[in-house]
Amino acid sequence: MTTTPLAARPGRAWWRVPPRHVPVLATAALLLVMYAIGVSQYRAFSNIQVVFNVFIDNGFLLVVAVGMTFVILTGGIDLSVGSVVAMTAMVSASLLGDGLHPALVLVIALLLGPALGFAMGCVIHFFDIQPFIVTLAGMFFARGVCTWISTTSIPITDGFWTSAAQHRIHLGENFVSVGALIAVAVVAVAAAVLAYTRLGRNVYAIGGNQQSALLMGLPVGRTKIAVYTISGLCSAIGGILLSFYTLSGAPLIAVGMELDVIAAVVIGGTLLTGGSGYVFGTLLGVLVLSIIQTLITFDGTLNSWWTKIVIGGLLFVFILLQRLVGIRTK
Amino acid sequence: MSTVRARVAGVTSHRLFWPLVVLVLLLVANAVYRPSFLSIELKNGHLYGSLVDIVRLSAPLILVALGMSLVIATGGIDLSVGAVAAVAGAVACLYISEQPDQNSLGVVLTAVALGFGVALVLGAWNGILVAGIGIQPIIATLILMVAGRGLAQLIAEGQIITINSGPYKVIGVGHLLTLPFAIVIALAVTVLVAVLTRRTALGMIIESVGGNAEASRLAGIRSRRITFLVYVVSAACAAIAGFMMTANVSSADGNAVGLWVELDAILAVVIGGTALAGGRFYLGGTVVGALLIQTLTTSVYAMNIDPQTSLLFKAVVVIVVCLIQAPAFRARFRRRRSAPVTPLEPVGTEKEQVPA
Amino acid sequence: MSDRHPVLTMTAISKIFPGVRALDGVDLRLFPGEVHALMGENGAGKSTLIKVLTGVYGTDSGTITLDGDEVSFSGPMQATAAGVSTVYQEVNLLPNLSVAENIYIGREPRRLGAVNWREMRRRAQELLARIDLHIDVTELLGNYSLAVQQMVAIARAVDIRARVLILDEPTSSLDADEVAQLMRIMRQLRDDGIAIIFVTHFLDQVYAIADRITVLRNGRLVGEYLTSELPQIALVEKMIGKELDALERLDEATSGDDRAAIESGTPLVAADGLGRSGSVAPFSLTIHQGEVVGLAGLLGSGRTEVARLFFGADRADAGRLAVDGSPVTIRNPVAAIDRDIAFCSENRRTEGLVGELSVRENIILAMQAARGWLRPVPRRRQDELVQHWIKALSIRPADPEMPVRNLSGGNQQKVLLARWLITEPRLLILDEPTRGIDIGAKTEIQRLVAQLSDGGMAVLFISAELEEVLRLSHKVAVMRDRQLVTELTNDDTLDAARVMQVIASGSSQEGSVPA
Amino acid sequence: GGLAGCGNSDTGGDGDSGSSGGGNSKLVIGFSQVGAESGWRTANTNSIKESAAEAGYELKFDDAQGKQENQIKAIRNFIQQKVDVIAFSPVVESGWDTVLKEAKDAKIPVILTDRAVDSADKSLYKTFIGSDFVKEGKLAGEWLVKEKSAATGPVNIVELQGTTGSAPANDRKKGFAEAIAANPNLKVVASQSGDFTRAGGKQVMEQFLKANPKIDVLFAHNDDMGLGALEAITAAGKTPGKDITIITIDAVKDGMQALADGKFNFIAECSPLLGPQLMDLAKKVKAGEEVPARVETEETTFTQEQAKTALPNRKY
Ligand SMILES: Nc1ncnc2c1ncn2[C@@H]1O[C@H](COP(=O)(O)OP(=O)(O)OP(=O)(O)O)[C@@H](O)[C@H]1O
Ligand SMILES: Nc1ncnc2c1ncn2[C@@H]1O[C@H](COP(=O)(O)OP(=O)(O)OP(=O)(O)O)[C@@H](O)[C@H]1O
Ligand SMILES: [Mg+2]
Ligand SMILES: [Mg+2]
Repeated sequence: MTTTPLAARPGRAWWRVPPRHVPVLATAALLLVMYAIGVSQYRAFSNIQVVFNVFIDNGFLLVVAVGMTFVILTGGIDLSVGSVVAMTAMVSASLLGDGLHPALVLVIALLLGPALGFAMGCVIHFFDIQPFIVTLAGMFFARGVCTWISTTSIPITDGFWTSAAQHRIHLGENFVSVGALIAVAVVAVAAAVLAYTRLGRNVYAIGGNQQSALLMGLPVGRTKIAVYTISGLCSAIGGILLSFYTLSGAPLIAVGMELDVIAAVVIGGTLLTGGSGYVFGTLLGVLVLSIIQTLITFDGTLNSWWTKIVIGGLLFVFILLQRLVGIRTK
Repeated sequence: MSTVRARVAGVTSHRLFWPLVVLVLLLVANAVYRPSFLSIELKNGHLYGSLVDIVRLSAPLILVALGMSLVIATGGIDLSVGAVAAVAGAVACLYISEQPDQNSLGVVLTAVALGFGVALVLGAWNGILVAGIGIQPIIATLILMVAGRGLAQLIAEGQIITINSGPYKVIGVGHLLTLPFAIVIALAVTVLVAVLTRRTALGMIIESVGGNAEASRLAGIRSRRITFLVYVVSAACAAIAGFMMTANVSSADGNAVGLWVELDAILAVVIGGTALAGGRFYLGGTVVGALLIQTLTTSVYAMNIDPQTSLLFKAVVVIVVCLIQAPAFRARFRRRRSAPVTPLEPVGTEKEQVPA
Repeated sequence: MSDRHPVLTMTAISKIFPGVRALDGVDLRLFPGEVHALMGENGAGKSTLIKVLTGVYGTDSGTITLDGDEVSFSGPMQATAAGVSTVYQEVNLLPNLSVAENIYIGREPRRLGAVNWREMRRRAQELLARIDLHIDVTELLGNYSLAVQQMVAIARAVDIRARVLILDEPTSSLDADEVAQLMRIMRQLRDDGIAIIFVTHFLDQVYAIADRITVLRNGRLVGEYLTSELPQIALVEKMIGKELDALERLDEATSGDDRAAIESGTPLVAADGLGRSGSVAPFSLTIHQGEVVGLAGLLGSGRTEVARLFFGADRADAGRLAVDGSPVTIRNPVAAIDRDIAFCSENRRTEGLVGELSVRENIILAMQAARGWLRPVPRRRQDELVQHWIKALSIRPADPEMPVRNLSGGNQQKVLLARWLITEPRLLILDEPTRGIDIGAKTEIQRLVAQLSDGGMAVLFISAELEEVLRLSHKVAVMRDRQLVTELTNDDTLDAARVMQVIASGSSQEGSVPA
Repeated sequence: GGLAGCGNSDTGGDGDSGSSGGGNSKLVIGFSQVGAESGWRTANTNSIKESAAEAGYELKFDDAQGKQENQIKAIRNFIQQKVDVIAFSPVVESGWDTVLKEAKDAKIPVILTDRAVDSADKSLYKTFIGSDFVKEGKLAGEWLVKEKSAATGPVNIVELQGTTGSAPANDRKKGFAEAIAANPNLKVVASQSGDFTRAGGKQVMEQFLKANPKIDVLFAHNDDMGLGALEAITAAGKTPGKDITIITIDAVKDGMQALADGKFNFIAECSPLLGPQLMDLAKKVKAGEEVPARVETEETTFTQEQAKTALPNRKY
């Protein structure tokens, strides 16, 4: 009798997808469908370069979204990302304008974001204040720094920056930018960190149930501070990529980016309440947003307000299908 | 002596104490910068002064934030309020602008009803997505946040609809018994929502759904219906705010009406003590939060803070508010005081010692 | 024995929550190689003492020494690192992670700095196999029942191989088999010299394994005793602080009604081929007015699922349900409540209470839901009802405005019970209602069930304690592998051994059990 | 292309001369607009669309929703689609070099509209067509200097800026400040951002009025803020246009109406009607003709009298 298996489950065939992977796969499948629609409808959509452009044009978004994924996985939120991106670009541009060595500028710019993230993380953890409000203050602060530095955009003429911006890495007939490669690398590193390090696993644990994680003896505080620092770092990298991308720092750039980023993460299947999601999903989320944008540009007949309505509509259709596919396979 | 201290402790530990302190500090700072800031005069039978401005201007935010409080209490969030306000305002203004007699009360009432109706439909749409289909609230409402703006612009064809309607204007800038009408409306809606939630069981039921949706379902609460309802209420509040904002300037700008009001509203709710995770909500706190935010904005103008640095100023105040409000923060700066404890019933004093 | 040094001492520990003195000068000593039972009524302060020890709460006064050195842990992380491994009262694991991860998170096997998933799975599988838990360790923990989760939590704590192992009511959701497994493991660990603190409300278990007992009452220390020198009755008296006459005759509880009388007439609720694919096979079961039907079975045998189908918590996809003889479809809990069915779910934390709301609000929640939000229960009536049930079930602290999450586990369970009792249902489904409840309150609840059924209420009673089921039920339905295998009438011939046989063999035929 | 072949019959020969090889002889213009943040912008979009339709060109229109990233994306996509000419209104001045180089490599000529870019390499675009924000501010200031030349005491000016950090706000402020420097009596006593909206203008003006007992002049960076401020001024019991001189920029219809009604005193025009000029330039550029590096839109200024005569023919 003691051999009666406790809550034994029917054997699972090897080819069956674990249910928790279904949302991500559904998203990927839908993305392919959308791409196929684009190819069939629009001339030049089938060029591989279109795909590469998606990465070139969304590199910084992708990197920032990766950072946001960490935060959202713990059940938090970081509204400061857009402003930190702008601040990083602004600081880089102005320091470069002052003639500082690019390497030094790079270091300073890459330290600023994580420092702010670290500070926000500490406030959130030690004083037990809701992330929303803390990072909103961080958002005001970073944007304030931008306008405080300058109200006009500052062009970057530094040699290192321009070559990083304009260097093309050719793959056959097509090319990608340095920024795109960095973004892809960040995705890979982040995925590995989440899957294969204690930090990564603790992130999921906190998102699952912070109280339990604490009682299980996991370093909750450290991890929470870490994710905001990581998000700050990703925003800083995103800011650098953006400054490569635009070769300037502008005080009003990336306004409202936090919403795009959060949307990308959530569309990618990450639960806003934390504990479930993948960086790969976030990648898909960014691609979805981007492909919606691309479809609309290729169409080229929508006026301004129809653009918004169609974006909303496509988003809705996508989310609905994603949800339906998810339910069916469950 | 000790009762005085206990009473002081009771006041300072109240949720609203610290936000109110910051609010007062801001007002004092303004008064120091310009003593007439606090003065209120009666001009043409209307109250007139910066304080009145603050309350009047915060009226739309209070409305939006009230609806947002309920949504947040269920553990959701509504990003579409700004867009809904814009659509409602645009519908109303479009209708009025097309009538020959813009000053007729009937026209204005019809316009408001139309705008309100459209907003309810939009709220129901959000409700269906969240409660019916089960889409995460932030995404569900993001759809309308984007598309709704487009809708508002579509209605106005990208132009600013300017109207010239006395009765409609009253909603934004009229007066009732010397008080700005907007304040009266905000007050009325606040009271209505408070009565609706606190004099009935609705408030508790909302908090229950937000606190633990599954447990609530098993207790026989129609969780989905409640969730649906709060999005409709939120849209309704946003619509009234939209009327106010458009009436204020007698024009509907599909792009500018209610821009970023969702963030301000969420901030107001959170400052008021409601947790974003859902559960308990505090309408009074929300109102104070909204007043605080508007005071902050007005202070920037009144103290003529350089627009270049005004965001830094805001950041500092928000940080101060949230730090000072956090018990964990204050605990670090206060010596331990022994809390009043009701002694437990005594236990028999028998203590047997047993050799180990 | 006296030359041994305690591995852990806690001296004069006090802990004050706003308005409640949870601990007041409590001492505790723990020696290596002993099982030390920590006893007390609901709300006596057992869990609080444990949380103070591991640093979840700071103390207001008192000292703790570990191996003679004074320690003060800032949190469970430090405590674990210092060799104190704990299973807290409510299952505190991560439902969003796999079983394997729940066991190893924080101490994952690594290779070249990276988490070695394969190794982790292998070890988890092995570890669980040792306690006879054969489940898919890659599956999310949240997909398993509370009992499985409890076993996983125990496995995790045990595997840490600490010097001090603390188990706060680990057995409350386990059935006899699992309890036996746990006992075996505890003995093994004790023999290895590990010190174990064991909290339970099952006196039998205490006497089966504990070497020493510390009794708390109302946050104060009553005393420390050798198990061998403290008779059961004396222990209970020390726990509740008065002479006991109410407790002794539990067996009286079963009402001696005439079965024929009960079973005449149309059944109150009748399930005919009711089932849900993937959850429980179609079954038929009738419950009459005034009848207590017990559900027996092993963990995961599908008892909870049966209850959920009756209540509409899950939607049945086969069969019919009739109430008072007329067919009904119960799609959701609202429909069930409309038909006067109540369901007290087993997992109070996730499916029962709303932690943030007060005791009062939690108690009136179901009643209020049934009335609709427009008709609030008048405050006066709320206070009456709540006061009545707080007293009747001795919920402590008796403060109706206290957030329910601040109550001790047992008191939370009573709040949940009170919620359903005030709705005066005709069919009351109780899924593990006595879990985590102290012996006094348990008797009270059993008496209540008997009383209610005498008064005409039908009860579907699920409990891991077979004795309890037998004591209360008129009829026992036996579940096995998600099937209802048979119904047994609870007459004089039925005893626990017989039911176990059925559970084991899956048939009611006597003698078909292979020896 | 699903939407490419609108099947328009040939509308005269003027579009054909310079179009690229291949079967399709219709000129294809990719145009990336900033967004639709104001009535001015919508009028600008409409003008371009109408002119393109009139000229029989195919217009690929993209709305960047106020984001530079989106504009860069759109330009990349135009390059992919091998349009004949790319035109865009840059959201910000800097940051275009990379993508413009790509356009140049793809041999697609670029025309800037409305706002300039600050690229050092002027070969990246063919020409710029639009208004000069600095000049608009200057015109406003110069008018004021002339108007108040008789003033002996200090003249208190309040300024309603556009969105902080936006190019028109920066430039108009700059131009205005340069112009009024001519008379030391003219002093800006308060300057705040009203975000280019009526509500913003009103709210800021209310506080200006309370904080400054004596305001002589209001300079608003656009009509909308001025219109909002009007209400605040009226509510404060002052007469706009008399007690307070109001100068704005843009000359949209509502603003012109206010000017004609005597509520505003002066408007410097910033015309959104770039369409016809843009089409003309596009044709020339594609044909390889020389075009001036900078084409300024025909703009003027309006006083109250001029407004009365101009108002009836205002299109937007
Ligand atoms: N976080 C808290 N805030 C306020 N009071 C608390 C808190 N935690 C526990 N208490 C109170 O402390 C007392 C002791 O609770 P504790 O959980 O230690 O009891 P217990 O002995 O474990 O009971 P049970 O057997 O029911 O689990 C109770 O009165 C409880 O209400
Ligand atoms: N094959 C399975 N697939 C998914 N989940 C399973 C499976 N087997 C068991 N479980 C989980 O184990 C639980 C056991 O079922 P159930 O709770 O009905 O049994 P029970 O007899 O009430 O046991 P308990 O005493 O644990 O409550 C289910 O709720 C389910 O979550
Ligand atoms: Mg306990
Ligand atoms: Mg069960």
